[in-house]
Amino acid sequence: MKAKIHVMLKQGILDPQGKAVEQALIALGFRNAANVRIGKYMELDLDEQDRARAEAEVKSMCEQLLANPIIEEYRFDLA
Amino acid sequence: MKAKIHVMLKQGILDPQGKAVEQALIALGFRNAANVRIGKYMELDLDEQDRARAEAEVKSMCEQLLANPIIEEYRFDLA
Amino acid sequence: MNLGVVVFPGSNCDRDCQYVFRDILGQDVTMVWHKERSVAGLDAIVLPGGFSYGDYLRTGAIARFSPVMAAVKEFAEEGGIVLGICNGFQILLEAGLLPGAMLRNESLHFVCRDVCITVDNAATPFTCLCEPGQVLTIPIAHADGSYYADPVTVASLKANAQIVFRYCMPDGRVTREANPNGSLENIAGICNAAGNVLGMMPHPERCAESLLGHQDGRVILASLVESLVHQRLRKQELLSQLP
Amino acid sequence: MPLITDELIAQHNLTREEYQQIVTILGREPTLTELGMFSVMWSEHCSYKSSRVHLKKLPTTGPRVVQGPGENAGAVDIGGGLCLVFKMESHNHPSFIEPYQGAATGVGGILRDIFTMGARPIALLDSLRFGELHTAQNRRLMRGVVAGIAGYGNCMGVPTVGGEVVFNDIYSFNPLVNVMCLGLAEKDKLFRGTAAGIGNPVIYVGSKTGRDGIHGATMASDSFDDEAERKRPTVQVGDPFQEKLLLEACLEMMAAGLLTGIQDMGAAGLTSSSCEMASRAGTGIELELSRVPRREPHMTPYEVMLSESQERMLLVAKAGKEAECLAICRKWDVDVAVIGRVTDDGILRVLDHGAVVAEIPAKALAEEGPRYDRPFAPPAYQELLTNLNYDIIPDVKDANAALLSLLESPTIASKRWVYEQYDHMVQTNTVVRPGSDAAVLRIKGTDKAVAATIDCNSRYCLLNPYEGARIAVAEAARNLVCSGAEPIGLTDCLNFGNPERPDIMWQFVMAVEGLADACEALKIPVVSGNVSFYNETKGLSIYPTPMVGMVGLLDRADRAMTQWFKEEGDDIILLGTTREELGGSEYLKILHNREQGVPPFLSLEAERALHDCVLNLIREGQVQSAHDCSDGGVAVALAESCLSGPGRRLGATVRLTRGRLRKDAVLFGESQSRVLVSAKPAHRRAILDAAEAHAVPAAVIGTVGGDRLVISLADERSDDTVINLSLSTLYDRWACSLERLVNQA
Ligand SMILES: Nc1ncnc2c1ncn2[C@@H]1O[C@H](COP(=O)(O)OP(=O)(O)O)[C@@H](O)[C@H]1O
Ligand SMILES: [Mg+2]
Repeated sequence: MKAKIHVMLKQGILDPQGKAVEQALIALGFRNAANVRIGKYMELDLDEQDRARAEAEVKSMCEQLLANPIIEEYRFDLA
Repeated sequence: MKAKIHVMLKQGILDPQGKAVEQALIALGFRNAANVRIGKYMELDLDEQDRARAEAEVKSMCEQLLANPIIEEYRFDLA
Repeated sequence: MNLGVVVFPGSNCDRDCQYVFRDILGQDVTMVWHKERSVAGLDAIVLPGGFSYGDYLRTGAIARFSPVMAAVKEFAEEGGIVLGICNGFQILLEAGLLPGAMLRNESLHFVCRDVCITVDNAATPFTCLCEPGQVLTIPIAHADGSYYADPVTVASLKANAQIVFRYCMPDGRVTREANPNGSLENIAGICNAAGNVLGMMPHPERCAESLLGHQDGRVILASLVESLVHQRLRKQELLSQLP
Repeated sequence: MPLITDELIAQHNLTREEYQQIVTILGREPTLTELGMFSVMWSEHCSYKSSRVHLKKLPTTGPRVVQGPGENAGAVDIGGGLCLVFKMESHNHPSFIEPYQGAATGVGGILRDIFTMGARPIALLDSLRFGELHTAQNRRLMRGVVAGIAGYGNCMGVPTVGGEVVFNDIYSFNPLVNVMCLGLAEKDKLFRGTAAGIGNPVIYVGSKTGRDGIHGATMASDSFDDEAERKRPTVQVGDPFQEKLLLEACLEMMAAGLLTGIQDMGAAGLTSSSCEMASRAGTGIELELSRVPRREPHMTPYEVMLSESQERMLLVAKAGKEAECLAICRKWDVDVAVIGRVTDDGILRVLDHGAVVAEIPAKALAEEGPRYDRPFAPPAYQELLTNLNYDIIPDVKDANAALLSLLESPTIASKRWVYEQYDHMVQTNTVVRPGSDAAVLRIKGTDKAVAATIDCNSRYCLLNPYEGARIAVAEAARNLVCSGAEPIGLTDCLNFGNPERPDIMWQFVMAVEGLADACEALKIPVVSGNVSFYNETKGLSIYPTPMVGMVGLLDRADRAMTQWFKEEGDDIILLGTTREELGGSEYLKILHNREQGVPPFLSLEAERALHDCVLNLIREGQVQSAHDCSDGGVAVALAESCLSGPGRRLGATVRLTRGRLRKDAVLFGESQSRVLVSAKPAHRRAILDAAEAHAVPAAVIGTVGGDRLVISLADERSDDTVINLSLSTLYDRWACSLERLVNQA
């Protein structure tokens, strides 16, 4: 199975990257861009057929390593 | 409209971050994880109703700023 | 000579470059704010190290859109001498003034230490006082210094002798062990096809005085100044030959 | 208007009595916003309520002192119209919760304390304490903290030139992250955090305000427990790029003469900056919160006043200069807003769309908080710690193995893995880089240089907090002296457990007295500092850790000295006396798993004599290297002098006289006031004479050269070679150990 994981800063937490990119976009003339937020995207292959087990495993990966639960939130799809 | 943009290193370009995460996952006991790849995920709001125009605009953002075509590829969805 | 040092928001080696050219090499230095649109009156331009725009997104990605960069591009196209150090190199890549791109260091860490580089091309305006193959000890300080270009580009860099500096062992051997960041072909610095634009990851301005340990960087900076003197003489000569 | 309940008071970490004091000051019940403001300002972190009575003992004056404690940072005169501004701060709790951001924002905070004074930051140092690297959690903490310091400092273009990293499991659940910053300013252009000039505009500059770190100050005044989880959302994210712009904008406004006062918004944010500025000037401030730039919608006055969003400054401009301030801020793309003005009534008055939400005498908030002279008494276990019967500890058999074990123990091993992640050369002043006894930075435009170091052996402080603190001062000064610098000023960061416990308070009181006595004797003024209490988790306190940051001055930068051997054939000379002192040593911990005994004896007179002697030798160009003997004793100091140089490594052949002492004490004991120097043989006579003139014991113990370290021990009967190791073996253990430990799977 393939897991596709998105990790974003939680709402309300300062996103300096997003802010800098937003300003750059506006300076470039993309004046109708707003609320830019930047996160991480990860893909990985999982050698596991059982969907429920795969789900549990990816959840555990996110919580232990891929996301920092203190400032980030994550979501993932399996395919 | 909301644009959701994924930027990944091109296939064939070494992704040391992906490799490091993969090794860390395996060390944590996730032995069936493989081919970890890490990219960027960006979201932004676009004050634009016309889908075609929005698409052209986001494409142009990606090509000018958000991705570096020498090393990265991008895709995006509008919603 | 009048050298322009561009100050981007987040530049942090701008004053170091000013100091070395002005106080150590005795040249005039003009600090050029990134919002300026002209570089008129400058003999050469230095893009200094640092974290322009925080290096958020990608190193050099946002700085390349600073108003001054259009003028820098024009200056370079007319043969003006442009030196990009570290973040300056990354900006030159993003701006397309030099080919290729910069990736994260293989170690994923920022690395600050002395390395050795060999002068592969001693016939550029930046290396004219070096011997071919000379080994220089010089500091690096970056997190994104792994140079990448596609094979075609790399072949043409080699064919045109555009690879100016490569990481090497103290005895000059170019080995994998000598490579501090995973850079292709151990590339530490490249120039454009015309030879007037150089980007390099190591910091020559940090080792131009014996007080700071060693002064191998000085030969690079002095080469640049020497080249400007020659360029001016040549111009005067050409002018005098005009009817 | 919410009723102030007992529960609400407890949630704000205020006692019943403290609350009564608030009611008395106001003459009424506080509003919720006021309660929040009092709670942060009267927290241990901001009010120093448990420490203030003791800190008074520290000597804070001296001919070079330009600014002592009480401002954002201290300053000492270095001549030529210049002064060195410096301070150290802790960010322990945030770094445990989120190591990268916690450490990064710690760097951001101390940088602001320095440029607030009108000084351009020229260097950072960091002193770190972690649990041993055998757990994944400790490795993760260390990686995160180091990356966070690097991420922030490197981006700011301020070199991180020195520091300390010490490992002990006592820090596993409460690591220490202390960061010191040095800045340079013209002496008569120092800025202070005062709100002077009635009617002057109060201006907010920097990042927008979000709901970050609300209650960060009270968190730093509370121990960890299982509720740490609940407190997590208070973590702040740093934006070093924003801070760099803020730095440049502030320095430009100062240089243009637009400001009368300035203060960073650190702990307790807008509340502390406004009330402290008003209080220092004896004025009042009126703020209109609707003008504060915000990142999030629907923030209450309570949240705006208590937010600890990073990268913000509060300025008081000269009347009529608003427009110029605004223009400079716009040039640097930093947010700016005039949010209030200075008043004459001594009141901090907070309005929200014109309605008063808080009205408190500024002095009451900033200075009239509770003061406690808390009870203190030595703990019952203290005697168990110091009583150690050496008869049950066999003398060393295999000194080669013992030396290698010490060299690869992470506390002694090379810290290259750490400092190579820090840009330590930016600003092109770093004459002596990390890896020697102290960092040395030249001062451009002069012949001078300054040196800086941080030191503290917390095991000594556990065994005897008074002696441990004295040794910390002596060792820091010795490190400066070995670099050729005369010590001129000190900052401290006092990391302790819960001050409400008499045993912890006893450690604190003893340590402060030790600092005071040592500073007095060595004539080094304390000009700034910080106290971090409540460093305990589930009742387990850290070792008392009074970190000492010290700065020194060299008249000539080109006379800066380093610790490594320079030339084959040089004499090796040991200055000072070796006693049989193994108590609290790294050797006992690593080889015998004991953290016990009496810390080494320290005579401050002997220490001063040593400093005078070594400084003289260095100034007269008579020595080629100088290295302080500390953790691991003479054997480790010798190995470090062989291995740590940037060029070719040089071996040594050494003969130590043993007398009646144990072998391990001679090799690895940590007797104080000792320095290892190397010198050309031609200077031998002069050095020995100088030592005698200063009443410093001196012995030529060997010669530099070869590719081995060979040490023999001699007594009346025998002369045995006890250590004989190749430099490559030594180097591998010492140089690569930390990296191996951090990266183990
Ligand atoms: N242990 C100490 N020794 C000397 N001075 C101290 C000590 N602790 C705090 N101070 C001084 O008290 C003042 C308040 O410190 P602090 O609250 O840490 O400053 P800030 O508000 O910048 O965080 C500072 O001037 C500081 O130098
Ligand atoms: Mg402060």
